[in-house]
Amino acid sequence: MPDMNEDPPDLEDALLRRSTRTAAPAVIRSGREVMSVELALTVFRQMLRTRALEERSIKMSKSGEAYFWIGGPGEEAFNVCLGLQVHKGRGPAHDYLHLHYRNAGVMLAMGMPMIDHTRQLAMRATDTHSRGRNFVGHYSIPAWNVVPVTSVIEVQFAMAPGTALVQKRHGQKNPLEAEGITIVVGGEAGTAEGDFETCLNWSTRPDNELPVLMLVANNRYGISTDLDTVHAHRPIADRGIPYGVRNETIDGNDPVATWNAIDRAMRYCRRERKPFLLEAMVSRLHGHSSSSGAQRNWTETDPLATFEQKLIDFGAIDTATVRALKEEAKKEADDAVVRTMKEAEPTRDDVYAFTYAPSAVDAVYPNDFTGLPEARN
Amino acid sequence: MPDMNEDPPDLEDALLRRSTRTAAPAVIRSGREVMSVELALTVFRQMLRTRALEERSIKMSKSGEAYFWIGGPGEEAFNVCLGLQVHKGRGPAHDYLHLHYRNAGVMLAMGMPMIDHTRQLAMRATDTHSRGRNFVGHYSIPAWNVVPVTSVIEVQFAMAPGTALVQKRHGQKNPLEAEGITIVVGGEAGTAEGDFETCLNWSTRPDNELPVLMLVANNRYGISTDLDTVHAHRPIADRGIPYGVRNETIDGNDPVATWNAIDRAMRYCRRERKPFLLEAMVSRLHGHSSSSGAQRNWTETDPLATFEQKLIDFGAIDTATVRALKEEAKKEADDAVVRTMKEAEPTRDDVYAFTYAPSAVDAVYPNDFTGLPEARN
Amino acid sequence: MANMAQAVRMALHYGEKHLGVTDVFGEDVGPPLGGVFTATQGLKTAWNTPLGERGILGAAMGIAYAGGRPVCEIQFCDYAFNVLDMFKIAGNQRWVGAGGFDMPIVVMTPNGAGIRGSVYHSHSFEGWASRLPGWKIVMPSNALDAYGLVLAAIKDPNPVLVLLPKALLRQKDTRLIPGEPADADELSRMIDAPVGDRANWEPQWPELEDHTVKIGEAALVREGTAGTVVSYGRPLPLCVQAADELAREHGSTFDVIDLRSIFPYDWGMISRSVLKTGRVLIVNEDTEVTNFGEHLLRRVIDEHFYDLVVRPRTLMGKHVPGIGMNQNYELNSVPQLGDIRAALWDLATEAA
Amino acid sequence: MANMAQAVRMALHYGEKHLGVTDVFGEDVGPPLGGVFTATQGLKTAWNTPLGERGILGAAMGIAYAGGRPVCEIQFCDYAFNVLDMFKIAGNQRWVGAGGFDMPIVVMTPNGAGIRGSVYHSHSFEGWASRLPGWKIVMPSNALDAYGLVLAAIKDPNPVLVLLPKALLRQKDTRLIPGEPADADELSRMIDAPVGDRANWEPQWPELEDHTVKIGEAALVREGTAGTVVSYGRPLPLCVQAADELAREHGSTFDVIDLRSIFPYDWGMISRSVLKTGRVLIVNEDTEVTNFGEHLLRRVIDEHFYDLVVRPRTLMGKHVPGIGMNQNYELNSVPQLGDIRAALWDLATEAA
Ligand SMILES: Cc1ncc(C[n+]2csc(CCOP(=O)(O)OP(=O)(O)O)c2C)c(N)n1
Ligand SMILES: Cc1ncc(C[n+]2csc(CCOP(=O)(O)OP(=O)(O)O)c2C)c(N)n1
Ligand SMILES: [Mg+2]
Ligand SMILES: [Mg+2]
Repeated sequence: MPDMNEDPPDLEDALLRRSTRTAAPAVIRSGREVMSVELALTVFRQMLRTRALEERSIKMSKSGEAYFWIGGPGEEAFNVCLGLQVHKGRGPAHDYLHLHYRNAGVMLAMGMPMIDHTRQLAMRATDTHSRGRNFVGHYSIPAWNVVPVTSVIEVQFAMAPGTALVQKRHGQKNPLEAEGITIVVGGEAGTAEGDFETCLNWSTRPDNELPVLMLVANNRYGISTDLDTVHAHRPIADRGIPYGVRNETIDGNDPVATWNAIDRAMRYCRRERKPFLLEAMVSRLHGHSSSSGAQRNWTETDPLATFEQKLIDFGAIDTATVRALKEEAKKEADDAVVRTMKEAEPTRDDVYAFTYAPSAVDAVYPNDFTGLPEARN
Repeated sequence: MPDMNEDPPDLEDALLRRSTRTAAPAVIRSGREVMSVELALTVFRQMLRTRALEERSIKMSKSGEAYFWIGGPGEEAFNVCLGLQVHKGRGPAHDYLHLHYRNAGVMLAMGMPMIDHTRQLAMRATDTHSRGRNFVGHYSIPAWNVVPVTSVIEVQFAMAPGTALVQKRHGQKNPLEAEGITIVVGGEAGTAEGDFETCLNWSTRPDNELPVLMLVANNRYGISTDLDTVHAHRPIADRGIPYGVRNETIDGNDPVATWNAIDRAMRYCRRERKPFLLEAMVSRLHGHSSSSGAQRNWTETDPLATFEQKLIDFGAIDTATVRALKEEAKKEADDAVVRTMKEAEPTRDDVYAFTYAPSAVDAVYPNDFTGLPEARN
Repeated sequence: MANMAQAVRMALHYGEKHLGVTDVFGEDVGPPLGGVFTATQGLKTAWNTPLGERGILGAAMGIAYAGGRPVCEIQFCDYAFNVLDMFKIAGNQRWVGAGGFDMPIVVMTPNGAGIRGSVYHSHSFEGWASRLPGWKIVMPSNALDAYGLVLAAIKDPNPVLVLLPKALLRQKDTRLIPGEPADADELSRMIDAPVGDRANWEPQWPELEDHTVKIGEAALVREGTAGTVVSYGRPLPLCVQAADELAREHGSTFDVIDLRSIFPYDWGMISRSVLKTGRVLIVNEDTEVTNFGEHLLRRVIDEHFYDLVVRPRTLMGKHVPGIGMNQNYELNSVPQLGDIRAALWDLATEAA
Repeated sequence: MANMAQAVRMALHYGEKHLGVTDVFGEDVGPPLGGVFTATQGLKTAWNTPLGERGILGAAMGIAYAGGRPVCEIQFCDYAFNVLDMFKIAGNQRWVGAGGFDMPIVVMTPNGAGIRGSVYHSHSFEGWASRLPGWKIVMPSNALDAYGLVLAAIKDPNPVLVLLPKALLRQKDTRLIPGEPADADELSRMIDAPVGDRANWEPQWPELEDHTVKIGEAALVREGTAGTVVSYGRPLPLCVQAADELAREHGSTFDVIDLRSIFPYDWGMISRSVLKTGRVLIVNEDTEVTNFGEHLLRRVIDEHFYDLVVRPRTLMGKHVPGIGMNQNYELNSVPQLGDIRAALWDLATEAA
């Protein structure tokens, strides 16, 4: 699969690829939730790829190929199930994504090549998200409505109602394009910032409810701070109650439960044009970031390992295939890094670039920022 | 009652004063809530005084004796029932008050002389709250733990957990002084600011619940904006649910209901050392402020008029006494204004005063701010 | 003849009609009030928000990301201080995001003292705003410029902050906005909401025309030789008055520069004037420690130190925690006509 | 021999033990981490807060109102911009409230670039902070001063902001804090939390003594005649290094002033030095538009314009939306040793 890097994942492809298995069951179960084996294998493959990329990323930060690492090992199930269900595209007919800094899995599942991630991590001039300016995982993809991720916790929740408002109106005027929603993702600790509440309030104005899917990836920690020590022992999902916002808390380490919960929540937002608050309990397998060492924490549930075991138990995959897929993913990540490290870094000439969009009504900066105003006439 | 201005209200005094009535009933009822007639008359008298002061204040802003007016006509029942139940004093054994700008009734009920209000309104140097610097109703009374009211909406809710934390600890160390609570008051529109949520969150940290009485005076408007147009049609009190904070919504125009609800809520905070969220539906009888004209709005329920009628209906008071009390209150307010207007205004010499407290470790400003740093040695 | 609030309103109407403005919003911006200074009365796309500056700026950013053209208001600049992080992000997202997304938002907010607004309706914001790279910041001193700068702000695809001097919002201009009826009363009948019930009121907009004041272009409102005064916003008319008085009474004339844009500023005009006069006074009402006027002074020192014939001056607000309600506070902490006149006279008469 | 983070920690311990500090708190300030820079490890009163800067500053203000002595942390100054309104209130409440309540709070926050922190761990805050009347703002450039300034901040009954240069937090001082063991390894064994499980760890505090650096007192760290350099925080050691190099290589000596307090600043020391040398360079890493260094320059112009023998200079960070992650951004937007050295040389050698 040499094209895996560039091509968006394709459900039907995956179906075909797996349909040669004869003895495999038709569905994977988790409690009352069900997922087709074909889909499960697609999810699994994307989770593997995500994990491979994250592990290679951590290595980069330790080897000196990069400096700072932050990401989402432990959130693969959640991220992949989300990414595969996004209505991808540009403009209000498609979904807007206001992401957190642990969403590599969302992007890979949507079809972003790994190198778009490693370029940012290695601070290359070719980094399309930030031209080597921002931390890794701080994506910006206009073609897919992925608005720039910022390190400032929770502000994305204050912006989300804005994109959703335009989407709602767009759908009212264009009934055939009325399913675009706004997806906003954050951690659980961040919900203590007022912006989380702002999102709930602004998405529920009477007669102006907005299609916002609010997602909280609850890994139970903000850096070193245990949620149980700073927050009442109640689900974050309860925060929807005072606004009448539908909500649910799920096991985000279980791809079957997660897929279905996201599917239901998305359908509700798409059709009802109203908000939904979904809290996913997830793991944090390598601590907060490279600042805290990024060592593997073996006490946390590994969603990838448990899903692998489940697929094997169900007879949906065998260990040899798993091994091959892992090798493949690892190679894909290695290749991306090798290519990345050959690319140019930004230079002194880049310092001011992209500050301003060209403007016909600006006498001083008609094109871009060029340093302090100068006498020019 | 020439001393009314200076003396704190005294329940037993009121009891005595009224005890000559022979035919009066023992209690006033409102649904299942009950209040003694003696207390009802005390509340009524303070409501009358508050109304008289507010009406005189509006007149000041229109006559040129003052400029800007803002206040609480329509909130008298709520404010007086609150003020009479405060544990007044200095330091963590007593209640802390983080007030809104419509709480003249709280202060009068606590015993503040009217002139302390009119001095601020008339921007006199004798204004102890702000030396003629701040809008009226922006009280600051160290002796009663009334921390400075600020015009910035909702910030008091972010500060309240701080005073409550000290009170909780103080009570743990001094069991005889373990009933001081923090009272924080705001309008309903302001609850859209994140600080309201901060208060809920910070008051419910596990094993660190704090004795904060959160009060929302819901007059259904933020300046011109109807709550129903910007907020889901649910009680503000519901905001307590996600944190397990006890909460109630009451008719703040009904002194009987209000007194009892505040009593219950306060007792809970005092004894359990935990937060309570109480929402009181109130009226806004003169619009937002003098900026919006301060004209009387006759469509809103007048808590004073309805209580007056109720007391008369119950035979607890007669119209002649009501008239006399009104005259008395009006005169008290007039006298305060007359005295106020004779007092000095701040001068240019006051501009910097009180910026800094004296500090032994400051080489430049050992006493107070004296303009930009100068060469002094 | 429109006042500045009417001018802003007309510009926003022009924006809705011709420039694709999709949303005008903020606290009390929509019906029935149409803004605490009436600047948004009768606008088709105006709506009221919950009370929250973070929601306002956040929504504006989201609307812009999704292709809308929002104009939002912070009711008073005094209440912008809980959302400076989002101002920063609105300003830096394009740079950080390698130019992926534009951020065509306009934020309007009343600025400065002069309306007896006490501590929280008297702040100046330009010093803070000028520290926000990626933003453009404008501040008109008259209604016609307000119209022209709001149009520029709407047209510019970058975040633009329009600071409206509170004390000048009700000042009538002597000039007409293109399309405005010559009779001020007629204008008022057409576009001012009636007192009382407004439920069925609709404005009658005049056929307005384009009039854009380019960002970064100052106006030389008086010409002279005795010195250069650089100002903007509320003190600008006072500078003009002081200069006119000194011209009339003493024959000392001044270049009076209305900067109009705080950032980018018209360095060319300042530079030429300083070269000509060798004497410069910078006037604003913001607090004096780390004041934008000090930046301008630094530019003057950087580039014209040896061209100056006397010490260059600044006249700014005092470093105080606030403007007090009693007028004696404001009179003694914000530059007044007399202060400006004295400073100008001093500048012009100091021996070279 | 302590590094700056250890010095701050020891000062806070001294504060808990001798000065009545009741609370040291913020995001990740308490156990197990003890602060992202270890500055609060092992402290008796340290606790973790919910993630919210408004809650942190609000709680500090409330604690102070109720008689506590709080020290709180904003994890990075980059995250202080959602709570500037409350900073303003903490600074103005005493003035507005006619002196009724003091506000004895200390806010600590890491400041500036130099740790490869990308856009949101590289901000400079002193320009913003200096616009907050009612606050005192200090910024040490070495561990001993950090100890002394934190003690002053705790003792001062007014709000004090302690800006800690991120890039210097791990720098060891050559001098000892009074009471500190002479052996740095011993200190580390005593007060640095172990890697791994810390549940049962307790620090062993040395018997520390008072050492207070008064607010508003700068330090003259080098004396010379060729010019005056005014700086503070992270660039200060670079200024010293540049001055030492020029002294060694060219015999040009400089007064190097470590301001230490941003507000109030030691105008006396600056003034005396400028009078002596007639040449001045002001250096900091904050963005250059409306920069606190421009305020200092304005004071120099106000009072010493005619004493200057050459154009006074500033060397500041570029006006950019952020410091980019790739080092080429920081190297080209924040003053580096070479830039400082060149500016000093230029200052010293310009013909009078
Ligand atoms: C406004 C703000 N305050 C503080 C920080 C520093 N910080 C970065 S990540 C983090 C913890 C976030 O926890 P959570 O929201 O649970 O997300 P997680 O990292 O666990 O995914 C903090 C405090 C920040 N980035 N932004
Ligand atoms: C942070 C902030 N934003 C805006 C304002 C302007 N403002 C003053 S009062 C007010 C409405 C407040 O409504 P509510 O909280 O319901 O209180 P009420 O006046 O009705 O008692 C607004 C928007 C402010 N004072 N502070
Ligand atoms: Mg978390
Ligand atoms: Mg209200």
